[in-house]
Amino acid sequence: MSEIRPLRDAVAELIHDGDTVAMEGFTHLIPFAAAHEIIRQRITDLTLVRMTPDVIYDQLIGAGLVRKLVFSWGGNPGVGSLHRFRDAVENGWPRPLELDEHSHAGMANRYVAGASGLPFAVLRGYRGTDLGGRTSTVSTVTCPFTGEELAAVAAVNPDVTVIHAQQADRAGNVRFWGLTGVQKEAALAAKRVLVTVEEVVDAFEPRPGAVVLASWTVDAIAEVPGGAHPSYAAGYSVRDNAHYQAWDAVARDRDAFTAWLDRTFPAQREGAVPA
Amino acid sequence: MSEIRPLRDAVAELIHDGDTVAMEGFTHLIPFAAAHEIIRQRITDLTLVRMTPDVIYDQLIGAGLVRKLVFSWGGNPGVGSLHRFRDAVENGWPRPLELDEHSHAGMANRYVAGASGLPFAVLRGYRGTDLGGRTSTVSTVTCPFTGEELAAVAAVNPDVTVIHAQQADRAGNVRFWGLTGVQKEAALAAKRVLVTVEEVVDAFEPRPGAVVLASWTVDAIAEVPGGAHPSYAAGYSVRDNAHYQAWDAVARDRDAFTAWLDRTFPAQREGAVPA
Amino acid sequence: MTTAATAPSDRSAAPAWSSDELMTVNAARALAAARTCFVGIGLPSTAANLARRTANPDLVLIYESGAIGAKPTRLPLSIGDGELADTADAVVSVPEMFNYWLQGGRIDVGFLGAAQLDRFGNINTTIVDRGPDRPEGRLPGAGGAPEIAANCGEVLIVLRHSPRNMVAALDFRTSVGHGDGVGDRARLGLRGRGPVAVITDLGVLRPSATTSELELTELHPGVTVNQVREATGWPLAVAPEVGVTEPPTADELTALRALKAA
Amino acid sequence: MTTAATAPSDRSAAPAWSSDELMTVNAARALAAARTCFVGIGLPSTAANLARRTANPDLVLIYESGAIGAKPTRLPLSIGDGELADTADAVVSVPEMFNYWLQGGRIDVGFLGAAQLDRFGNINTTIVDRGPDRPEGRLPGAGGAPEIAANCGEVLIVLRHSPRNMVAALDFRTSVGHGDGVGDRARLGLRGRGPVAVITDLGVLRPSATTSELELTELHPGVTVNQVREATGWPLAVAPEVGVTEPPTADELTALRALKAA
Repeated sequence: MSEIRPLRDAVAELIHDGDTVAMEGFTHLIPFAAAHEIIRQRITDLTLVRMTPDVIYDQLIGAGLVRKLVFSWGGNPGVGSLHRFRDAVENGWPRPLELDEHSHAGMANRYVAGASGLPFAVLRGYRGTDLGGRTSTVSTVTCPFTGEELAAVAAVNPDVTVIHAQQADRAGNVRFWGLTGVQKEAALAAKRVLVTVEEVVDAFEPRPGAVVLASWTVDAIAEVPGGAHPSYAAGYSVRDNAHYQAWDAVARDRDAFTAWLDRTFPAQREGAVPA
Repeated sequence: MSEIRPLRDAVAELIHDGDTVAMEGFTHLIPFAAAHEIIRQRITDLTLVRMTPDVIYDQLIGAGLVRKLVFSWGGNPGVGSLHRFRDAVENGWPRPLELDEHSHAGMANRYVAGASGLPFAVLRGYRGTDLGGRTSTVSTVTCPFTGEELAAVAAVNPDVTVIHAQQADRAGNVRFWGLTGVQKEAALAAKRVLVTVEEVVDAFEPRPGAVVLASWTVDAIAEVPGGAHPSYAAGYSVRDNAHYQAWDAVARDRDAFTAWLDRTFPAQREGAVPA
Repeated sequence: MTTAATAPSDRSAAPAWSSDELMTVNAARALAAARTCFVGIGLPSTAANLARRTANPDLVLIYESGAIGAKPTRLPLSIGDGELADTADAVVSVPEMFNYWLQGGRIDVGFLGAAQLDRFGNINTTIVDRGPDRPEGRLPGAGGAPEIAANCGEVLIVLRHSPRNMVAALDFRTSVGHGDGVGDRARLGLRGRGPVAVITDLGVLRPSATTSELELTELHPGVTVNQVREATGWPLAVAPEVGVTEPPTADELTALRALKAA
Repeated sequence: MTTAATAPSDRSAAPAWSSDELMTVNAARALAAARTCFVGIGLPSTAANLARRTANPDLVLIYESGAIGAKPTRLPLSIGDGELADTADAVVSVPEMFNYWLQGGRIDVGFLGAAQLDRFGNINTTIVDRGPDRPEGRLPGAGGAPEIAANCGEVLIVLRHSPRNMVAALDFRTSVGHGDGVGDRARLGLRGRGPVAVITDLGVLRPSATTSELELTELHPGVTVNQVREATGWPLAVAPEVGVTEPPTADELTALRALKAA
């Protein structure tokens, strides 16, 4: 049964060093505030799972908290590269980054299998590509009816899934709408679920296209207005495309990134001597 | 691209003798009017697919139009037996009825596989039961990652799927809400799709929980207000439970059923001598 | 339980409750500790709705038609009545219900009826031998039961006690209880604990911890062990200590009767 | 095409269009007969949105973020901008998009970009050899491309022509075009026809019916075969007859520029 509580406490209780964490939201509703709280608390050695690592994981990777990345498309959407991701993969800075790399269809089905209590999912994918040669989580199965060979992907079951939603009600039910992505599957696949929300309302008004997660499927809810910025929450904000574009310059350079980190999370460097 | 047309023409064009036809709707939105049009046109030798055959298929079976039934629960919900179904299976009246019998989970996943362009689906089911011994559409697959053995069910891809929806718009998009069952999957699994609707509207108003089928996924739409009776269309009607209860007496007796058939579809018996 | 004594002591009047009411009230009580219940139609639905009005107001009712957290004001006739969707916390598609919710292992208690039950709690709802002419008399079939029995945390079964229902050998095994005995569920890869109680109009049977065979553990008030033996189609195991269920309380009976009248 | 002649004849002025505009306009034209298009972000999205404003107003745009029938009024920066959902006929989850819509074989045309392309239309968007220090220079990775390339009815590819992009051997095969040559798609069980055209800023390549190798079939106005050969990292096959694409019309240019300015 979900509890409504401060973000700091929820992150501290639910996310631990070494956890496998999925922070989902397909361009829309990306839980940036929760990721920043992870940086603030220096929770580390994480295996991060996300279809599109996006700027949110670029920041966590650059902060040195990530051991392994499970993903399917690692760019800054509409802008270009994720430079911190590239620097970690290509140069091991600030630490080496292990990859488990898939296609979108494969990742989506890995979450579906996880949410469905199955060890794997079947899809038409990967055939003829080099993707399967680099991961142990793609294999094949043969259809027992037609003899056709299809791709199999291993289920993903994160220790924790974190999502951002527009609303929770007082009973702790969660609701999000617009582009709803793979969040329902990511939440239902996880052992623990943390949801940040734009607001807590007394009761939900009818809302087309809304996905509801009943309170008994969620562990903690934190009210964090704007918690998806620079991503957005339909009905509350619009995507801050300028911020995404500006991130390119910040992330491209290690010094610029480190300065951003120091500026944004001063507490973690409090022991450092001022330059 | 869907066309809005009279039910008689749509049924005549889309449904043929010998077809495999799925008429879905999980208690809610059952397309009775379309089934009655099939009886009126004496389209026969059908293989009918439906999770819950319900009174709609009891009528088609009793009318002698059905060669084979693919299903998972053949009762009159909340009332008792489907007597025409039982009579066909137990006594071959009015003709023998071949069965392909599954569980709900299996049938739902057979539609999912059909909609997904896959030859089969995987589930945790059937293990230890006698169900698999009576059908060729259940088998097993072994997870390539864990070695666990799971059930596999063959995809269902009907020649035609028929559903009832609350609304179509002028562009031929279809929308239904409330308990939406397995209709999206049944429609997307089929080669041809016929939708009866309560009404055609100029444009859809926002509506929570609505499933939309784009016009290019539907072949024909027929405006048939009340076309789900004695099932119902949320927002337009309520389930006629009394009618379901009364059906028990009609269907229990061959003569009573035949009288109902004669009374309801007089044209098909027009050559008969009045009693 | 404070008011219950008034009823059974009034022996001169008609029985204060029916045997079906005894069964339903005890089935509802069995849901006192559950968070979520996957509800079949008929007796299970009546018992689960009664539980929400008595022993467990927060019980989350889940219907296979897609309604999660339904709060019907009257008993639905079918698992797809409109009120289930109108009062639900969430409505999902049927494939999602079976894959993400049931198979996903999210449901504490599955509540099933049965046409035939055997000593290991296996269920038949498919075909029954109706004699030489009709060796395969039809029942409705499996519905959601095989996967409810396989995937819920535990299973409650409610049915009327008779030698026709409680049989030595099923004519067809639709849903697995404890299979062929202890350890069989694990061998089959079934994840839930399986049937933990069979609640009938005569009493309650529970699987033995050592054999998984059902044994009589409780009688309803006024019922004898011999009555239960005679109504059971196999040589019934009886627990060393057989309890007696609490009589229905006035609150329980009032709630049940209101529910059925609505 | 009525107004096009005014532009190219005006040779004294600055070029009436850029090579990128040539590429985009021709990519949009390639969608004239499609009903549904699965749209990647960047050049494909620009071309598909231009097609909706020119050659094919009824074109159904499908974005992997879940928007079916999106009608954005301006070019989205990402595939998940809010306007895509706001203007869509239907919004579905990402798993549904990939399973029911793409894998279900419902999409006529998949529109892809590429970092590296080989002579059989295979695509690399994963890693590139950036020299001895960085043999595995990172690109964003696969995204939706492998299954778009496998499951759409046909595939259009749009990219800028250079020896760095059009390579003799991919550093990584992310998505399959025609594999190792004719018949390879069928052997791999890939259901769509694969790439039918590669539209660049210099011209158009199409697979040979006999070998599936890409050959130059059209040049953009003012471009020579030699220019294309020099910009191609393998010995380029040239069709027996090489056509010249129609210059952009004034309507096309106006629509494209309005789209990019919005």
